[in-house]
Amino acid sequence: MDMLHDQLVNRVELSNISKSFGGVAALKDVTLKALPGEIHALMGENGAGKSTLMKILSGAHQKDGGRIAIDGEEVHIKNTHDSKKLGIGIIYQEFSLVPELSVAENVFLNRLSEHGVWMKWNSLKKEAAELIQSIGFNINPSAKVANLSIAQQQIVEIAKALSEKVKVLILDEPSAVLGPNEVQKLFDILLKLKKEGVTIIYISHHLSEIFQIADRVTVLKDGKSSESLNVAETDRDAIIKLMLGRSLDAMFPPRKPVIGNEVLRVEHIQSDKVKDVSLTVKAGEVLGIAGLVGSGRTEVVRAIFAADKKQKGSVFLHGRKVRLRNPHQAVEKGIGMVPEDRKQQGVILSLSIKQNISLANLAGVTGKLGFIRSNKESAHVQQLIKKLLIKTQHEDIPAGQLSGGNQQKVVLAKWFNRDCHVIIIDEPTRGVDVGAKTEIYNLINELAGRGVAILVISSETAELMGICDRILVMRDGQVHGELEKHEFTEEHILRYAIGADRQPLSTN
Amino acid sequence: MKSSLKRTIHFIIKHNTIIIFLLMLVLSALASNAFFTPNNLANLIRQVAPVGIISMGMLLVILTGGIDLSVGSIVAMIGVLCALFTQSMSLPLAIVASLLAGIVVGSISGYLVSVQKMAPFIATLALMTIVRGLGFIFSKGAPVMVADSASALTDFGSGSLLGIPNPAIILFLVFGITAVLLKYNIYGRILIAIGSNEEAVRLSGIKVPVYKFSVYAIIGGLAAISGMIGTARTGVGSPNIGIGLELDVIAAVVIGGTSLMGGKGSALNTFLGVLILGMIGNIMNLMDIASYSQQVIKGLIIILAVLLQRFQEK
Amino acid sequence: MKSSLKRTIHFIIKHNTIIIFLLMLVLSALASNAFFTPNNLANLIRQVAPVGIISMGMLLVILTGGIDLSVGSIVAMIGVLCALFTQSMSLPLAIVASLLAGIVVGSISGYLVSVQKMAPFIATLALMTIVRGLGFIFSKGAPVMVADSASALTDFGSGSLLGIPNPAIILFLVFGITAVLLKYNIYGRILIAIGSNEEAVRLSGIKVPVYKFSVYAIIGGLAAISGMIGTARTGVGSPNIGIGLELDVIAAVVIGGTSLMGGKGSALNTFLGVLILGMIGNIMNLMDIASYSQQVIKGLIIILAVLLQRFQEK
Amino acid sequence: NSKPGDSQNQSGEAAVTSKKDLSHIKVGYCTPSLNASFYVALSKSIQNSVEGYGMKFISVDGQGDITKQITGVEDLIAKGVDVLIINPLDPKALVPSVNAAVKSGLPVFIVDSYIEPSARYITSVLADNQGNGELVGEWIANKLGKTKIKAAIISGAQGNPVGKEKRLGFVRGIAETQLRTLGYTDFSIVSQGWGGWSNNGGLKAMEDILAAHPDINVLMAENDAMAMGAMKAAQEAGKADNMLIVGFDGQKEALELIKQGKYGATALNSPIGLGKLVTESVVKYLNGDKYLDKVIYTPSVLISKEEVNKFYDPKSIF
Ligand SMILES: Nc1ncnc2c1ncn2[C@@H]1O[C@H](COP(=O)(O)OP(=O)(O)OP(=O)(O)O)[C@@H](O)[C@H]1O
Ligand SMILES: Nc1ncnc2c1ncn2[C@@H]1O[C@H](COP(=O)(O)OP(=O)(O)OP(=O)(O)O)[C@@H](O)[C@H]1O
Ligand SMILES: [Mg+2]
Ligand SMILES: [Mg+2]
Repeated sequence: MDMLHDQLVNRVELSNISKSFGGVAALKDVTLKALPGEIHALMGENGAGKSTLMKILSGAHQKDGGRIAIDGEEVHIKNTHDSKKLGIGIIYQEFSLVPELSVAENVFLNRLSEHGVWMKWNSLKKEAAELIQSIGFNINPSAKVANLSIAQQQIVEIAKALSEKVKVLILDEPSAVLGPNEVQKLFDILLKLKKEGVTIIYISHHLSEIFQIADRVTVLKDGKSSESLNVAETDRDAIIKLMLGRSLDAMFPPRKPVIGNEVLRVEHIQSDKVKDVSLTVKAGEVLGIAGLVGSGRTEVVRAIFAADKKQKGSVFLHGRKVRLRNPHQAVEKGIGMVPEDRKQQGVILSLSIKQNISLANLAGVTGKLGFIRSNKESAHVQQLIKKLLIKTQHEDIPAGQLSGGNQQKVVLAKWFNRDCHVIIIDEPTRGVDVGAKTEIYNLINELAGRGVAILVISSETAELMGICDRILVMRDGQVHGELEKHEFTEEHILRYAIGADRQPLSTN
Repeated sequence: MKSSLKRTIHFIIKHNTIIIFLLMLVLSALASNAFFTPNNLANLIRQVAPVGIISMGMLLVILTGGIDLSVGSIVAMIGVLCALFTQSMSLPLAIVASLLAGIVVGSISGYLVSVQKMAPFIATLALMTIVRGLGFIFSKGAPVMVADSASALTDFGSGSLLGIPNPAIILFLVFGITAVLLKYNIYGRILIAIGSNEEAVRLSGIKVPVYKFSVYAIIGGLAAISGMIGTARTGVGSPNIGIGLELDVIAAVVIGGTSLMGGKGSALNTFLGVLILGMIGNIMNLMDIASYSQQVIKGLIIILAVLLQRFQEK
Repeated sequence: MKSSLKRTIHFIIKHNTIIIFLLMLVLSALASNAFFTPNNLANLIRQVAPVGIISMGMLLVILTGGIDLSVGSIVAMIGVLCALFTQSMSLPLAIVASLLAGIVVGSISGYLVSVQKMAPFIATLALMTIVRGLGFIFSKGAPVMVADSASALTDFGSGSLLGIPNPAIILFLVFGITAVLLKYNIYGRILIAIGSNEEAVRLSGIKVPVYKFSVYAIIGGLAAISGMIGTARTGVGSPNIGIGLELDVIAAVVIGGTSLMGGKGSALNTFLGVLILGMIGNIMNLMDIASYSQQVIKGLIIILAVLLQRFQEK
Repeated sequence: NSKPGDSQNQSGEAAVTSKKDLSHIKVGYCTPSLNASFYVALSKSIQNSVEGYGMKFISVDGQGDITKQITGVEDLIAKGVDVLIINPLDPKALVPSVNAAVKSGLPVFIVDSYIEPSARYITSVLADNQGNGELVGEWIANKLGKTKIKAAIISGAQGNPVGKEKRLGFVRGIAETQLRTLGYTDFSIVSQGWGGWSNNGGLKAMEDILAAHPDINVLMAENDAMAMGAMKAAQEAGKADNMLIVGFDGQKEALELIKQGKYGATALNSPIGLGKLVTESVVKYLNGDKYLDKVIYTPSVLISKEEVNKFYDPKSIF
């Protein structure tokens, strides 16, 4: 490989790239080189600059300094149009689909205007269907993207990126919203493209994926890049050390559960996507819900929290039936929820860290007539920032300036700030780097230690096995299995999640 | 057979503006014998033409997530300019010049919104004031007569083809073009896409500012056409017409189920919205409802229509 | 010493509406000798009072991402009602009843927006029409005289305290309360949060509909106060005042740097926006600029002010 | 052409009686707007007179917009009225509507405003606005004698032809009177404000006028409402005593102020008289009188403190 590397011309060569946002340096002197037919992993903590670097390559951002060369020739990428002409395709970390358009239009959005002035609906749909099938999925090309599940949307993103002949394909955390099944199919596609000589830059926080598929890996830390390593010649610890600057003792902190009385009981809950789910959580217990994407886990907890209207079923707190009509009532009764979509539902990006953290417990920071007791609030929030190790200079900085992992900690801090009996955490570490993950697990442990009943949803089976005392497995809006700690294995969970007859994703 | 029935039902639910429209139609017919006379129907369609023509432009603007408050003023200013132009140039030239003037005004809004990234509400609000003032300045405050040499214009304004008043024919044309554009043309699809997720469209390499600019230029042109029709009908260009017209146009678009957030809306429903609004006024006049009560009832019907729209979302 | 200079500069950049304000002040003083006379300044502040009082409510509404187009109509209707009430009840009762009526109208908008989830633009547009019609119905189209027994009202309207006209004192009060509310009270913070990310606020267990409802009720009350001031000043309640007032109010708020998307805005800047807008009109009147040109210049200054605001974002 | 002052009487009783039974007749009236009390009173007055003759009255509102007024006329025709009375917002724009109505066999009457002669209407009934303006100007010039006149004008709306007539008449009245009594003219009009015909608008306009021109001694407003608003502003500024305020219309509130000596004078432009007069013309026409004057003026009358008791009626609708 190295020999090859010396002889071949790099497909992508980013040298000494720098970029800052309003005086804050996101990238300083970053270098990355990748060969044709190489799968190159890009890793780093939240906020290390991975997405920024890729956006520079795709023309969504402009670099401040440095040099980009494609196939050995220096190029100037001023906008997304330029990068497309150079054969660079990208799947962004945030969805870049148009919800009100059909799947077919989204797949060909980049080339819509090349098709001429008039829509050729029939051929457009046919081509889209063929393309999606060729990558192993089945989605109705006439469906509106707004009506698709998140996983299906990601597949549309992939199809969109593959709709053009690309020399370079960038994938920014594509697996975060895919189930194991879909991830496997994605890897099959990537390997096929690799054989065709396409260069793939793959961003992920999942180390296992890197070892499964990547040839080489570059790590970003504090806006600087490491040497590229051959994956075959390195190991987890080495990469983690490059990312964090230290090694990680154990991914999952040990925990000695002290389980008390039942706190939350849900009976026969039903909503749009949920068909009859019952569960109980006890004080100090961490209950996990596993399942494939689209199995209805989020809908279950949203119905409990009264964020969505439930159609049937009852909720009991400490054995007593409660009627919850909206999240306000749920919070009043001592339930807290960290939602799955951090940016849309969790943090308020334009508000300060302090204001975000206070939001769930405003009574705690106000005096008479709702006037804010500023000193008390600051002191309180500073304590939480210290305790949760949120990386920031000041509590008055807008939450939007934090990295994803730190934003997630802010949302957790919001509920830490209030005495809750039940805390629901939907995808606690989606898109969070390994270092921050461990810290979040510690926080969950601490909450449980205080006697809080905790309900965790995660798409990462390993995560659930590491932190939960009990795991429910959902499929098609129902609970299909319950596992005690000693029964935890990946296989076990997957078997329940997939069911006897596995079915491909489809719209109807 | 069965599937066609199903499709019909689906169609009606999706376009439930049609239900409101049919309801209004039945109510109107019951309320006044004068309603279903050819004469009154011709009146109705002629009366809604200015709002209708502009509403198609407003639909495009709103689809991109924008709004245009300046159209009423453009109608007035172009009405004045058109009359003035007939006094100094040939009619075809006067028409072209008026149309261009409308497009120029629209383009200024378009520039402020797309390049300067001003909020459409405030950019077009400022232009509403400016253009209204210009209309008064050009006309010296008094209505301007169309030159006698341009009698073809006034003939056109009061004329009709196969019983359909000419302004209505223009309305049908504009409606047809918009409907086709939105359904079968790339341009329309991109507008919807911009209103739905502007950033995604930008990242796809589509020049979003060009499209946003274009919708304001178009609505400027359509407002100019409406202004000319007004002058053609009355024979004078008056600087104080069209006050509040923008609100009628927006109300019509929204009654047609278009979301003010952008990305969602259809030409057919907008057209029905225009007719519904026009019918409200027409039937109340026919029923001798006092002018003040008319305002109250009109407001109530707008609220009702929008509340009914909400079923569509299900 | 240095840090205080730095802070001043930072303050000015953040509140760059101040710069525009000072600029306007200097220009006004240069343009007319009459500007800096106590008499004219009293005029100015008295004239901006109605817009200013309502603008504080509009700020709250816009902070939550809403808008209220009905305020001009509320001013007129309450002006009429207040005059009518003085004819049949004691003055204090008449004032309370008028205030309540304004709050009720605002609450209807609030209900439509927060519970029925109607777009604020269209809900308040419908109410604008309805309330205007009601004003005419209540007054039978003619101005209503304040009863002689309620001369305290008209005395208040034309009176002043320590040289400050009474309407201006109310404006200062409303401004002060709003500023404190937004800066030091949890209510203001929640409004800003709602405007920034409504769903996140809802999921934090805050009753979003209650807050959204409240801002419309407040602006209804403030519009009622403005309406009463109008009646107090002229001694009659006219149903045809306040047409287009909502646009002036919104323009003032936006000139004050408030984002129409919600979540961003300050009371001080809004207040300055009100003064800027008022000065534009005042100084042009002092300079005897023709009314037509005034409209053009006003529109241009709005555009300019908003473009200047953009530096603030940097 | 009937001269101002020589035609109908102002008293309440109907001067014309109908020989025919008119109870099946529907009279349609299109008002320019109902946003001003003058128009409201005019509409009410026409209604009262029309119904007084046993005819049916139907009205539509032009909402201050020519195109809406045209719409309104169309709706009236669709409803099958027998007679049309129009108060046109614009002298030219309504010509096609009028002619279309005439073509379909409807007699059209014009009230309060002008319309082009090319419109084939039966007759138009209006106040002699220029004559009224002259009366007001004459009164001012006589009142101030040798004192230099420094006047400000508050106009209603831009482009309004009635307002233009009034102010031109005002200027003519002053000039003519000064020339007659002094042999020279000595007046200046230092400012024109805009008051939108309303009380409130007059108040605002006056505030700005007084700030820029604190030394004016005459204020002419194109209607009473604006004049009364301006009076408030003058009072607040402490200038009301050194100033003559004049207006138009003869609204009862203005007459009361004239009685109290706070308000100089107003020229009568009574919506009540207009309404009666136009209805009488309609009745004459329907009774077969085909030779009505093309233009009928209401009498021009100046009302100052001396005459006010003759005209003041606290129960009047205007
Ligand atoms: N548009 C922007 N404006 C200001 N700062 C930005 C912007 N985009 C990114 N940043 C900042 O640049 C830094 C790098 O962000 P980037 O999104 O590239 O990180 P990342 O490595 O992709 O993190 P993650 O793993 O969370 O996706 C962060 O500090 C981020 O806050
Ligand atoms: N925006 C949406 N509109 C309509 N249906 C949706 C939407 N989002 C999700 N769904 C549907 O709801 C169901 C569950 O959604 P979702 O994918 O969020 O499940 P989940 O089990 O919570 O998975 P994950 O938490 O991994 O996203 C799916 O069947 C999906 O089709
Ligand atoms: Mg990233
Ligand atoms: Mg989920």
